[in-house]
Amino acid sequence: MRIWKAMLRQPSALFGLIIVVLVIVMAIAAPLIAPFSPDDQMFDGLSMEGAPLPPGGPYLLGTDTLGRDLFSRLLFGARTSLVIGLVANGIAVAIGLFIGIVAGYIRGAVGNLLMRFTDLMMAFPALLLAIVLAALLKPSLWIVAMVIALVNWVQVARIVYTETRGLVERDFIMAERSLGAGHFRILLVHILPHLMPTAIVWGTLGIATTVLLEATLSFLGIGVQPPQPSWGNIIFESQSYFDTAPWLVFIPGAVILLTALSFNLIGDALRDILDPTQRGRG
Amino acid sequence: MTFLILRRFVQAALILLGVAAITFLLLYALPADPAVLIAGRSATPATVAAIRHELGLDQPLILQFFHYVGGILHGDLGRSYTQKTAVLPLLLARLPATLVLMAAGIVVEVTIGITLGTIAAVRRGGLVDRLVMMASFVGVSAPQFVVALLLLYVFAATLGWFPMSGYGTPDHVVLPAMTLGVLGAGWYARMVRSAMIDVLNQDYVRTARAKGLSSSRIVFRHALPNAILPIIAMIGIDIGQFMSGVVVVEAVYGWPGIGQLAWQAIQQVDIPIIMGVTLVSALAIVIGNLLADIIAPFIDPRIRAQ
Amino acid sequence: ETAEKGGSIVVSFKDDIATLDPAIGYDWQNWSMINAMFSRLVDYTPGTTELKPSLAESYDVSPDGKTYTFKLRSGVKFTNGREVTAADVKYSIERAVNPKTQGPGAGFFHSIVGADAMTAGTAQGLDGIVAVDDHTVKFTLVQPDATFLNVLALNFASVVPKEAVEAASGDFGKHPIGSGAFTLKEWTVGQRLVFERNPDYFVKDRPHIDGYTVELGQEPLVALLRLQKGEVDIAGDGIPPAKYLEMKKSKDFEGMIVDRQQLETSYVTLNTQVKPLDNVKVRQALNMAINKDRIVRIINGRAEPAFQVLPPLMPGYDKSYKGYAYDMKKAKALLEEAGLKDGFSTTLYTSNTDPQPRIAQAIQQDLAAIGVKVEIKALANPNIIAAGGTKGEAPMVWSGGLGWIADFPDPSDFYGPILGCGSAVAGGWNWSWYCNKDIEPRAQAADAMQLPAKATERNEAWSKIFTEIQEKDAPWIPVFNERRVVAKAKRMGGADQVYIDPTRVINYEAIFVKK
Amino acid sequence: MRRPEDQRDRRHAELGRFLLLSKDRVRVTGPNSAAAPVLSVRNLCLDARTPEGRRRILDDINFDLTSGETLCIAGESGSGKSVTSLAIMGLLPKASLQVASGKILLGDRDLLQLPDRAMRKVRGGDIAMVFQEPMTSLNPVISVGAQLSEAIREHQGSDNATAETIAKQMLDAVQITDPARRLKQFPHELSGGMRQRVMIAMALSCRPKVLIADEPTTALDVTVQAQILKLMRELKQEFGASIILITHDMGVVAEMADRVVIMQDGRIVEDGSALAVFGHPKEPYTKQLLAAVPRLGAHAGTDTPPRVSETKIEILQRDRTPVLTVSNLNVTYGSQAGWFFKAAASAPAVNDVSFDIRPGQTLGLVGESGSGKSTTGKAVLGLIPFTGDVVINGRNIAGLSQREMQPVRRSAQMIFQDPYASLDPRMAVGTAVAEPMVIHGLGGKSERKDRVAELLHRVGLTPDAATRYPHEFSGGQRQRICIARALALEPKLIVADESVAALDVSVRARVLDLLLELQETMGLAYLFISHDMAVIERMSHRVAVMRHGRIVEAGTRRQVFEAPQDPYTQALMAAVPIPDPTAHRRLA
Ligand SMILES: Nc1ncnc2c1ncn2[C@@H]1O[C@H](COP(=O)(O)OP(=O)(O)OP(=O)(O)O)[C@@H](O)[C@H]1O
Ligand SMILES: Nc1ncnc2c1ncn2[C@@H]1O[C@H](COP(=O)(O)OP(=O)(O)OP(=O)(O)O)[C@@H](O)[C@H]1O
Ligand SMILES: [Mg+2]
Ligand SMILES: [Mg+2]
Repeated sequence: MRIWKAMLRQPSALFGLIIVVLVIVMAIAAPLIAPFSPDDQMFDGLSMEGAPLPPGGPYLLGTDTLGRDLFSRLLFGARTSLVIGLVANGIAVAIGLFIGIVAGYIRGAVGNLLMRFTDLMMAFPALLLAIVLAALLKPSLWIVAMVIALVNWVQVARIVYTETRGLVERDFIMAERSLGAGHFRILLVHILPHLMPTAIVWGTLGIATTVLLEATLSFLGIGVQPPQPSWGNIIFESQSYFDTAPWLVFIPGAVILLTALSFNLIGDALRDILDPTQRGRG
Repeated sequence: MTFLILRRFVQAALILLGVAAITFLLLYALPADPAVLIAGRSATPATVAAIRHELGLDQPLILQFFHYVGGILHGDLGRSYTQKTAVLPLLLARLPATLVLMAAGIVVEVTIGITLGTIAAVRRGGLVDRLVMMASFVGVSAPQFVVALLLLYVFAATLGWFPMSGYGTPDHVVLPAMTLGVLGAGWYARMVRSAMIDVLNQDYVRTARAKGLSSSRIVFRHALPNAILPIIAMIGIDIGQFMSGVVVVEAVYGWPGIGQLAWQAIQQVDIPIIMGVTLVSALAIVIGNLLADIIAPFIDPRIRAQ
Repeated sequence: ETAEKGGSIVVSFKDDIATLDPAIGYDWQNWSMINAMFSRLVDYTPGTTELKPSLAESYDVSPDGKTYTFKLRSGVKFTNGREVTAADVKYSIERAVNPKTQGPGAGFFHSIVGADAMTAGTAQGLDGIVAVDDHTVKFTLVQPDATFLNVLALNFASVVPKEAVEAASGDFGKHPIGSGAFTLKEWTVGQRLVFERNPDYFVKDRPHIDGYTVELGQEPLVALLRLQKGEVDIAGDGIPPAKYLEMKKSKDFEGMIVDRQQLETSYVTLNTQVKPLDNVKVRQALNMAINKDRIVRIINGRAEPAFQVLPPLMPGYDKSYKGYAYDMKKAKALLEEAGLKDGFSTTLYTSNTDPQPRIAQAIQQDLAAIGVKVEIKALANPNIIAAGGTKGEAPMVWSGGLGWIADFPDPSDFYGPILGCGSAVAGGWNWSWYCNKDIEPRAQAADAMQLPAKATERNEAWSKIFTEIQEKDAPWIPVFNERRVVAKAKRMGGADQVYIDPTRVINYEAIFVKK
Repeated sequence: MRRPEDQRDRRHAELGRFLLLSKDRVRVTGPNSAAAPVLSVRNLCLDARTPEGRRRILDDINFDLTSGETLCIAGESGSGKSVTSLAIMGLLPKASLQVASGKILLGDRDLLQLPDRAMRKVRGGDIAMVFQEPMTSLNPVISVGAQLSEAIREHQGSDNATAETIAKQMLDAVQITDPARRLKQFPHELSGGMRQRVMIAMALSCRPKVLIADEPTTALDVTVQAQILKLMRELKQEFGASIILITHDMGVVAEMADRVVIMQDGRIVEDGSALAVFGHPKEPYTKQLLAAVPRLGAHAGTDTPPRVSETKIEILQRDRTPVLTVSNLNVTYGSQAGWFFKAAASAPAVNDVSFDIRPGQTLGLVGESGSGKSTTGKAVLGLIPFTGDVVINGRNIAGLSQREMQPVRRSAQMIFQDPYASLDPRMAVGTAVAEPMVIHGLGGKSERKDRVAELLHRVGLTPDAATRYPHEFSGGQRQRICIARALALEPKLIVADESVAALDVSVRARVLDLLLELQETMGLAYLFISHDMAVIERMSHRVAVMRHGRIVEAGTRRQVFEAPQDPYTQALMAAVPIPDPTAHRRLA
């Protein structure tokens, strides 16, 4: 409740909140809002020579190179991209947090092993992993989300590890130990909250990159498979049209940017609100 | 210190071996038979079998892996399936270009990132801060291919300030490095900003102000070196991220680096080249991290003491 | 327009040149470069499909069609200075067949006596090739082969000097030496190749240009920009769909676009061994469900809709054959007859480079209209080749991006490797897994018909074979015959067909620079 | 500690050279009240901007500083001492603090009106400042020499070589050995005392007219404090600067001050000469302040601390078994095993220490900074790896796992040296105090709430403190929060590490009384670590003196304080400042 109130007080957070809610509502209500079916390659959706149509007319935001309505595709694409952006990125941050915390807290052989594994994953070209998984697994939305999570947790783990190491050295952790607090209590009640800013930053900042990574994977054949739209693959499918049909690149680009920005604004606000040490400071 | 470095080297070697093993296993798990690809469509099954034998693909996987690792120890990374030539010279011929590009990209990324991040931190909460953070956001969210082409259209094709493609002169580096750097700059700007805000609140910055130093000196001499420490570790981590960006940028700007080689090899399942590129990039990442570890003590004497 | 001499040009490509070894190179970039660096016994007149003696002065074919005797031109030299002899011819073809070379062309020479033994590793040479003397070489075939001269005109039959191959110790592809129109002067890996005219080339007045530089790693969109600025003379990768219309309409590009038919058909393979595609009614229904006009529009009209296996330029193409017209009602009726009133689900594999996934989506939509739910798998080419060549794996494969461009202008090239029983094996390229025991002997008979005497008869035979396959069994959905598009600078001279040569993509020997 | 006379002379000679180098001669004068003030603060009012609106922090502050004078500002924690000095320096955090009205005159210039550029010249040039925390006030990545010469170059326009020479002379002037080497060292390589001297050297290097020192010795132990104070006195003579010294240690005030300003709640309550204020305090607050000052020797002649409550349980007679027995304790830092190679072991921080504490008793542990006091305390509670035996309540904790330690922890608690660092900054104070009870499963939710309120009350905090966060408290309040937390489990033994160091005298007296009362009513045993001899004297039954990781002297309070045997103990005693301005005159 306090969080909501605090959030609503900040104009930028409010703006972010409105956009995010709007996007989510539009994604859920896509079938009701969309003027056309997102997969319908309409006969009059292309010019006689086969060029996509610019925004205006019956197609609000124009059509793509197959004559599909861009607006409808963006609406349905929001479903895919939100799942990717939130779930995949969320899982990545969660894995990173888990491994980073455990490795940073435990030390010793287990911690070392975990960190060496992280190093190994970091040295491993992520794209290659994705491609191989692409060929081995049957691409679907959830597989894609999993692949992204598997590829993206590494940096989070690394940073969380460093931070945890620093936190463990701090006096209040020793104070907790002197009170008799168990490992779980220390990890959950005292270390985790301190990692929230990092988690929030990576969680929100990562949304845009994750959405684009999904597009790259689509391009490699592991993304969500056509014709299912996602914001990323809408851009990727048409990226070479960026000067002949700029709306195909820049409109979805702007949508990704705006959404990611909104999440970020919320994240920034949340970080401040959740941080009691900022209370009463300038 | 020597101990530490020695230990890092052993670790690095183990990591490389691990990367090699995983890549090897993954690649051979792929449902694509190199022999079929090589033999071409006019081939009979007998030809395919003969080629498979020539490549040693009929041996058990573990044996193939030992052969491969044995080869590496002798500086032999195998022969490309499609180019029918040794992989190592291919990599070596292209490596300098990629290194130049990555170095330039990192310089751009770090310079822009640090500059913007510092400005934003100093002007925290103000209009400039907001603008910089917005810009960093655009950088983070922009698809690289589009950025590359945009820069190319504007600065090379239209304005003619830079050559459109190629490699060799400093002029050639500018646009690719910018493309590569713009994206990362957004990340760095954010990180530098928060690190900088943190540092500017430190007691020693207050001390510096009490000495009557100019604000530029306070920011650059006193605050920046402290804020930059976490950034250096980040650069080490970042090299891995860079590798995938390199593929796109090299493709657009006709940059003769290993990114293009990797891309083509992946398209053709040229396993020896993929292995080679993987190892080289893993090596780059490991060295990057090692460098970050080595540079850090030069900036922070406290680390030096340990 | 008469050819002028002199001038150097710049050609751009995106992908690296893998090799210049004629026994190995088999992609459409190095194909024309290798062709222009080496010479063969016979060759095509530039821009046409007419064969003529080249390194050979003349040749004889025995009446049973099993023995070919070639007389070599004398005084032809490799660029290392040594004269080309009959032994070099024997060596070169043996090298192409030898599994140790790992070349993709070995299969073409299967009709030469001893080829099978060499493939199997039981023989080190080809008994069927004999160097009678320095300037005479004799080929003996297992059976008559109408396409044999075409095979000898392939790059794989190029003559190479043994000593240079051995000196390069496995790297001949990077240090090639031939006796063709050009020599390789410089190769900077990943950046450029510089070719220079061969002053001793045995064909008079060829080549026209002094040399050409191949610049690599050029993104096609960028290559076009550079072409516009005069930095590039030929954009080798053609015009990406995104730019095609714009350039076609723009005055600036007048005379810079070469747009021609090639020996190509793009199609969907229907796996005859996978349910329910094993039912011919279903395959016919699918054939009728595709709106090819619309698909052609999606690629901006750069193709003609196709209804049969052979492309129009190919001998044996049946002008009168109409194939399966677009007719959804009939398609639905056929499905109902096959007991699939409610349609079915299946998978379509496609290459993952633009515009292939888009075309696959268009096909997907057309099939959805008759109740067939198609899942698309967009993968890298090797994965598709692997899936297509695995029994029972890929129900449908869209050939775009891996399409069948004929190696030589003979209809048999469209049968054996992609529709014949011999290629319906694991790792083969017959992804329809089509094998018709009735057609097989007829195809063999047609192949054995000797050229040029029985040319018309042979073409008719092939024509019947292909239309029958399509009419009765419909293992493919032919979708369109794509035209090739190349962008060249205004100063480039030469007829369109030397830029899109039916057998060698760009004919570097024949192009020239206008003064 | 004292340097041989000839070295002293050489130092003076060098100083003389340095003074010759300077542009204008220094006037060596004593306090001169007749002269015009160097610095005057006139009607200074200051507001803090808070979400709830403006809050007055400083209310009508007026004082003058005359040339060559030492003005001490004393007062309770949070009374506005630091803020005043920051206002003079123009270093107020603009976002949260704002001058509402008033003037700060340096000569005839109003510092509050000066443009930024001119103000920069004043900072460091005319007025220099030494901050409270020597540990964090130097830039960790810049060498000492660079930090010193930077200010010199900035204000005197000297070239690099000259600046370095001056820097070296300044280090010498503040009695740092081997200045040439020190210049190249980094702050972390120096001890706290040395860092504070570097800070002073830095402040004096441009010969400011005014030197502001905000609690320059609070973080240092007594022997070092004595040296620093002496140094400041000497330097004032040599450089002729006026000094504003902020401190809450009345002993320091008495030793240093020419004039004293007492602050309370953002107001000046008393202002007068040191002799007058100490001798005849006018205000009740001042009187209270002075009364609360512990004096060394005040409890001479008794064996036990003075009683503060009526209800004393006679544990001493009933139960003689010690709550804590430590034998042959050794702690070595940095001996963690590496992954491939064993890291080299360093010298032990605690070396063969043995002692015991009985119920209801206090063992006072004193010693210089870094002597291993805190380390001993932590090891005793099993918080860091150690060798030897530690028996708490009859149970040997050597080698126990965290889980096995759990029941032991109920009976032994620690109050850490740095109260701010030992509180989770993201946990509300009420939750933090209740935490030990949650961990040990004591009481229900409402019971715990009541208990928290009670504990907070006992340590003198208002109930609303429970919902606030650590950063919203002053240092002294945080210390009390830690004490409340340690008491929550009603332990038998408390390790109190410098638990009153951050408290101003009046609060300190209250807290000490609280601790004593708890001891008397609950039979608590304390391991009481402090560097303040007066506090140790007041609290302890027995005293142990540590140096370099070893206990050099131990015995009853009387033995140690009245007849110290070890020379180091004697030095400690001598260094304690005496809160009586008449006393220090003899030193000068
Ligand atoms: N940045 C700030 N924002 C708001 N209030 C502040 C700020 N800094 C200090 N204060 C308030 O100003 C008052 C005076 O603080 P100041 O630091 O001057 O105390 P002090 O006398 O130096 O105490 P101590 O002896 O504990 O150092 C306190 O009530 C404090 O809460
Ligand atoms: N975590 C640590 N790692 C390594 N060395 C340490 C650590 N903590 C303390 N030391 C070293 O151990 C020695 C004893 O330190 P300790 O903190 O016990 O001193 P102390 O007597 O409490 O001093 P102070 O009065 O300054 O608090 C010092 O030399 C210190 O440098
Ligand atoms: Mg203060
Ligand atoms: Mg201590």
